[in-house]
Amino acid sequence: MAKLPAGTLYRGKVGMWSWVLHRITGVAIFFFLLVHTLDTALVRVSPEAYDAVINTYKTPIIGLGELGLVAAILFHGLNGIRVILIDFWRKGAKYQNVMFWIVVVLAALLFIGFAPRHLAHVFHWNV
Amino acid sequence: MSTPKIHHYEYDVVIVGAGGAGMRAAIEAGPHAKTAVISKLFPTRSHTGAAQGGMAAALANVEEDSWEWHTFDTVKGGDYLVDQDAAEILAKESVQAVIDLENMGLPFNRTPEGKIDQRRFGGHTRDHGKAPVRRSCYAADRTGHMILQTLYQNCVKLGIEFYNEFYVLDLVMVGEGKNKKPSAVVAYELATGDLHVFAGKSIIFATGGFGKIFKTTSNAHTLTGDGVGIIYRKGLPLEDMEFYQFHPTGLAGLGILLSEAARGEGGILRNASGERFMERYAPTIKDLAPRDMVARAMANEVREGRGAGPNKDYVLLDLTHLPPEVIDAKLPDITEFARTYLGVEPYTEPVPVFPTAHYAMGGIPTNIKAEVLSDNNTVVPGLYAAGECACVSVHGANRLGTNSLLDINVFGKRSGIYAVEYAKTAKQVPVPANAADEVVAMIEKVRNSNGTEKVAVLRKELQDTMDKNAQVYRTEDSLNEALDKIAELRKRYENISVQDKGTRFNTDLLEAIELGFLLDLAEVLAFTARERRESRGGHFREDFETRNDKKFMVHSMAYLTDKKAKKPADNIKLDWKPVTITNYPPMERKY
Amino acid sequence: MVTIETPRSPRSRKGAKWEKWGWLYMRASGVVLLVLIFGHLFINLFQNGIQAITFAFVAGKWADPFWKIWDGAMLWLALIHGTNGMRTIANDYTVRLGMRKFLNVTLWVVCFALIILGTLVITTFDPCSDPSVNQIADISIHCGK
Amino acid sequence: MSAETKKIGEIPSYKVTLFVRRFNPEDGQEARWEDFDVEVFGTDRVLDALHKIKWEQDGSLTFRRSCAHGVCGSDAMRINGRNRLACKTLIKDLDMSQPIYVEPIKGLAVEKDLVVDMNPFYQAYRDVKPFLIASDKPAKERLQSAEERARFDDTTKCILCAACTTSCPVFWTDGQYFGPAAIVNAHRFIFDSRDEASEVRLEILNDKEGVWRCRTTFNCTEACPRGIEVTKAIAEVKQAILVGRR
Ligand SMILES: Cc1cc2nc3c(=O)[nH]c(=O)nc-3n(C[C@H](O)[C@H](O)[C@H](O)COP(=O)(O)OP(=O)(O)OC[C@H]3O[C@@H](n4cnc5c(N)ncnc54)[C@H](O)[C@@H]3O)c2cc1C
Ligand code: HEM
Ligand code: SF4
Ligand code: F3S
Ligand code: FES
Repeated sequence: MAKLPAGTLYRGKVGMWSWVLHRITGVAIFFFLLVHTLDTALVRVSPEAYDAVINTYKTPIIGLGELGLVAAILFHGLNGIRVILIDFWRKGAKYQNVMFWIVVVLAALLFIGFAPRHLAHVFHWNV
Repeated sequence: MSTPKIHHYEYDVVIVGAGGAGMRAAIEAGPHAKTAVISKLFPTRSHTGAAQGGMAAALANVEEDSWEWHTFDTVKGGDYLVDQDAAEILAKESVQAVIDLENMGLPFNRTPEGKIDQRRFGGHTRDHGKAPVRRSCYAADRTGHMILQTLYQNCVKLGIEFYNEFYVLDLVMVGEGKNKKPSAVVAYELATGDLHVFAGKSIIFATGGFGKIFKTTSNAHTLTGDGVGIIYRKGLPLEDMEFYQFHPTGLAGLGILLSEAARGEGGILRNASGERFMERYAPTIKDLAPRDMVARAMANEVREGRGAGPNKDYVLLDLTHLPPEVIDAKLPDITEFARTYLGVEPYTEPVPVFPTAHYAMGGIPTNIKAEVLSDNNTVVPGLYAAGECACVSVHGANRLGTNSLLDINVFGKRSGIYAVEYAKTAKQVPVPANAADEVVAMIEKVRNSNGTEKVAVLRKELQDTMDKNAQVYRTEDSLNEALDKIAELRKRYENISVQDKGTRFNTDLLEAIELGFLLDLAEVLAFTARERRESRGGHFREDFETRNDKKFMVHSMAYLTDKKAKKPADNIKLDWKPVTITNYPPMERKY
Repeated sequence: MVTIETPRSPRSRKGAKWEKWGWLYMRASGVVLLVLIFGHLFINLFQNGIQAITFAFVAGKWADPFWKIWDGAMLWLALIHGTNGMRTIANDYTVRLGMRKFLNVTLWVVCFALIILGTLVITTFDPCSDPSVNQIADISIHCGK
Repeated sequence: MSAETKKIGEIPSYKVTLFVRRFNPEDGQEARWEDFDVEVFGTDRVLDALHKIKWEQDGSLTFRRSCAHGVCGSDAMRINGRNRLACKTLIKDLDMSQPIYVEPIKGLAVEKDLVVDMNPFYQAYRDVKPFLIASDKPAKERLQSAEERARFDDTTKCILCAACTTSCPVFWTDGQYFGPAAIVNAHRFIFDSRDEASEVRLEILNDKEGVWRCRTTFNCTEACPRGIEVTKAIAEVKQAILVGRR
């Protein structure tokens, strides 16, 4: 019988890898959002419950995780705009490549602006 | 080895080949009769799709033109070996053929008024040779691609039944002598190795050309002349096989075609010193002279040491004076070929070119109803042929550019119409019980072959000898050399080996079978070329440099006989057939 | 490697053509979410920082209806956006129809459960109702005490 | 090559290694890689190398090909991880210090070696009604301005090679997706001013397996040997569904 091909990795370019990243970041944000909705709901349970849970977030490990989350959101959000431009702007397809690098640079700049401050918060540095 | 499974079908019209001619026939036949199209390739893979330049029709959309002028050009271009009744039909029906395609959706380039645009092409002139005329209808430089796509699209629309990747290997004929009638074709299914017997009241052959007998060719790997070979093996004649067209502008060394449209749009051929040498050979229409003249002129430049390049073995096609916008709009694909395959930028550099084997003027003889002939005038009832595999003969000794796409549409359509007409009244000729036996034997013999010769080696030696001995310049000696070589290859062909013994997608097996057809056709070509001791159109004999109308104003008709060949080509019987002349008495061909 | 659904089985043309609306929604919500989420992150994590997030902080924010609407919109838009995105992904990587159905149903159930929960939390949240709030100085301002 | 047949001066020759993904339904083995060493010339294409293997080393190596210059669409395959036509990929343009990997296009069932079952692909093409639908019966040609003609020029170039569809990550996981090639061929008619059935085709592509499935990954555009701006064409079809043909 006919066989299905075993795969090696397809060597797509920017378009494909940006989509892979968009997907991964989307999933990550989704799962965070589920948790985040639940933990925020604790405000209705009691302030103590809420603060107790939130305090467990204030450890360095979760803090670093949050850093990742922010990076994911930055990329996902900005790349989402790129995708929207490809869909709706006549020249979008032509400039998709350039736009990807703009997304990367913008996300990186925002991240660089954010990261030190966040780390300072997490590790109680005085800024 | 077990014998393959055999399947049976019954149709009114069976069409072999899904190129331009086959599908044009299917579009006529499909709605009126139970029709099957059998093709060794998926339809849109057919080589019609490679055609670039255009399709001739005297639409007179951009300048004055008439079908009579077109007829004259066709006759003259064919060096008067054209059957003029057929040429008249070709020219007259060309207008409708183009309109048909447009109405089916073909995206022709347009004039500012929105009509079909036309451009110049070699040998097409106004008022019997006064000046070049814009007669070629085109869709950028992918006219053939658009024709093939449009025809397939319309076949999809009509729900035509296709059997793709089915190799027809035999035609079943029943009866004796003049009463022989076609009954079925036998096809080998690539995917499974099964055999399929298609009974048909009418059977149309539209299997295209056989350029693969040459090494340097614009033709596809799959153009191995199976259909022509099958007909020949049935004892039916082949007409004008010595006339094979060499297209002037193949990419040097590769054979990939750069359309004549390049010259139609103003491209100029130059030799090593930059001279526009065509001015010497055809002072009035220069680079737009018919292909045989240009090809010979190029070969001559190279022979006399004026070739360009390190080995002085090609000439140059100069497009650098054309504005890049024109190149992009009108010749995008072929300039892309030059970039991809030779790394040459046509905007700024001339492109190395040399003649390439391109088109078979000869083939299966038919009349103007596309009916196949079993001798000079007897029709085989129910058997039709159209397209490059057929010889009506509208191309005579040399085909004009853009007349083939026209041919496949006009005579493809005709074959469909007349095949249906015949199938409406005729009875199916009963298919003999042993219909597939010959093919079974052939396949099993090749599959089980365990000799010492390699198919690819034999094929290469065949192609080399044909390029060397039967190309633009031919002599008695060179053709004898070719015939001797072919006889030797035939012997060695008995001792081949096929490595793939399987039943599924066994292309190894099919390449071996295709080589058999190539050998047959190369032999007929070399033989008829030897016997035609004159020069005419695409056939140029250095030992007989002029046209000899007294002796050779006739078509050659070659038959395979049962005789055991003691000498090379001994088993070919040669006959001659008069040319039909209506309005244009033969004259000297000058441009 | 995943094996793919045999593509020869005919495409089903039945059913409403939701896909277009889903596609449009992803884009429309995406643009709005960009503003909402980036704003949210800026205020919560950048200006205040994770250490400053406490019940009091939330209560303080939600004392202002503007932030209630902001966060409510974010909740709805993001959950539906995310769930629809997850649905696409599930459709891509599931082979069996049953599995696909199961995942889709699960996703939407979770999505709507959370939306209802979240909405209830936001709409019914009254920072002053909780007695302990009165001990937090800056909120008690809002509670009019 | 003998001296007299050498055409473009001295063509340098190289030794390269090809890893070819082999599969034969008749030998009961799993698909596997097999390597071949071949001598190639500077102007050779991957197709030439495959031919050399088939003709000189292993006759059972199976692949489709016909025109050998990129116009028939027979020989789309995955060369060094990307969909390419073997006849349009010059070996010298690849990194020759590394082996060249050749495998079948992805997402369609492999029949043998590099040959895949193209039927689902053709079916998707036929499903979009890829033919002119017009009710008028003009005596001559229908008029069409050069601008109207230019509107769909790009998508008329398609040779149905399937390089695009089988490079699409969505198609790999969801074989029901119409795929870029079908959309390209629908586009060719949707934007043809002579056609009257663009609504019908748009409705077909508004399907759950239609244009909305595209995630703008651009693999199709990068794979298309005819240089068709596939993703752009898909975007135009999406727009046409949303706000009508323009
Ligand atoms: C590069 C190139 C450019 C050209 N440019 C022009 C041009 O600009 N203008 C012009 O007028 N002409 C041009 N020509 C010539 C013209 O394109 C061809 O002569 C014409 O297309 C032939 O059409 P056809 O239908 O006869 O054959 P093809 O299109 O070759 O089709 C042959 C069909 O037969 C099938 N077949 C073959 N053998 C078998 C078998 N054993 N069993 C089953 N099926 C079989 C094949 O699958 C195929 O479907 C050009 C030719 C070439 C090569
Ligand atoms: C910050 C603003 C956001 C923007 C601009 C945005 C934009 C987009 C866009 C345009 C798409 C569609 C992609 C496509 O069709 O190819 C998308 C997909 C997706 N988004 Fe978002 N999004 C944002 C936030 C979020 C959030 C908060 C989540 C999580 C809850 C999320 C999860 C997803 C998921 C899971 C997908 C599907 C990915 C896929 O199919 O590959 N997004 N996003
Ligand atoms: S769009 Fe391009 S890649 Fe896709 S089938 Fe057509 S020619 Fe091939
Ligand atoms: S690769 Fe696929 S996802 Fe869209 S852009 Fe091309 S169809
Ligand atoms: S062989 Fe025709 S496209 Fe490659």
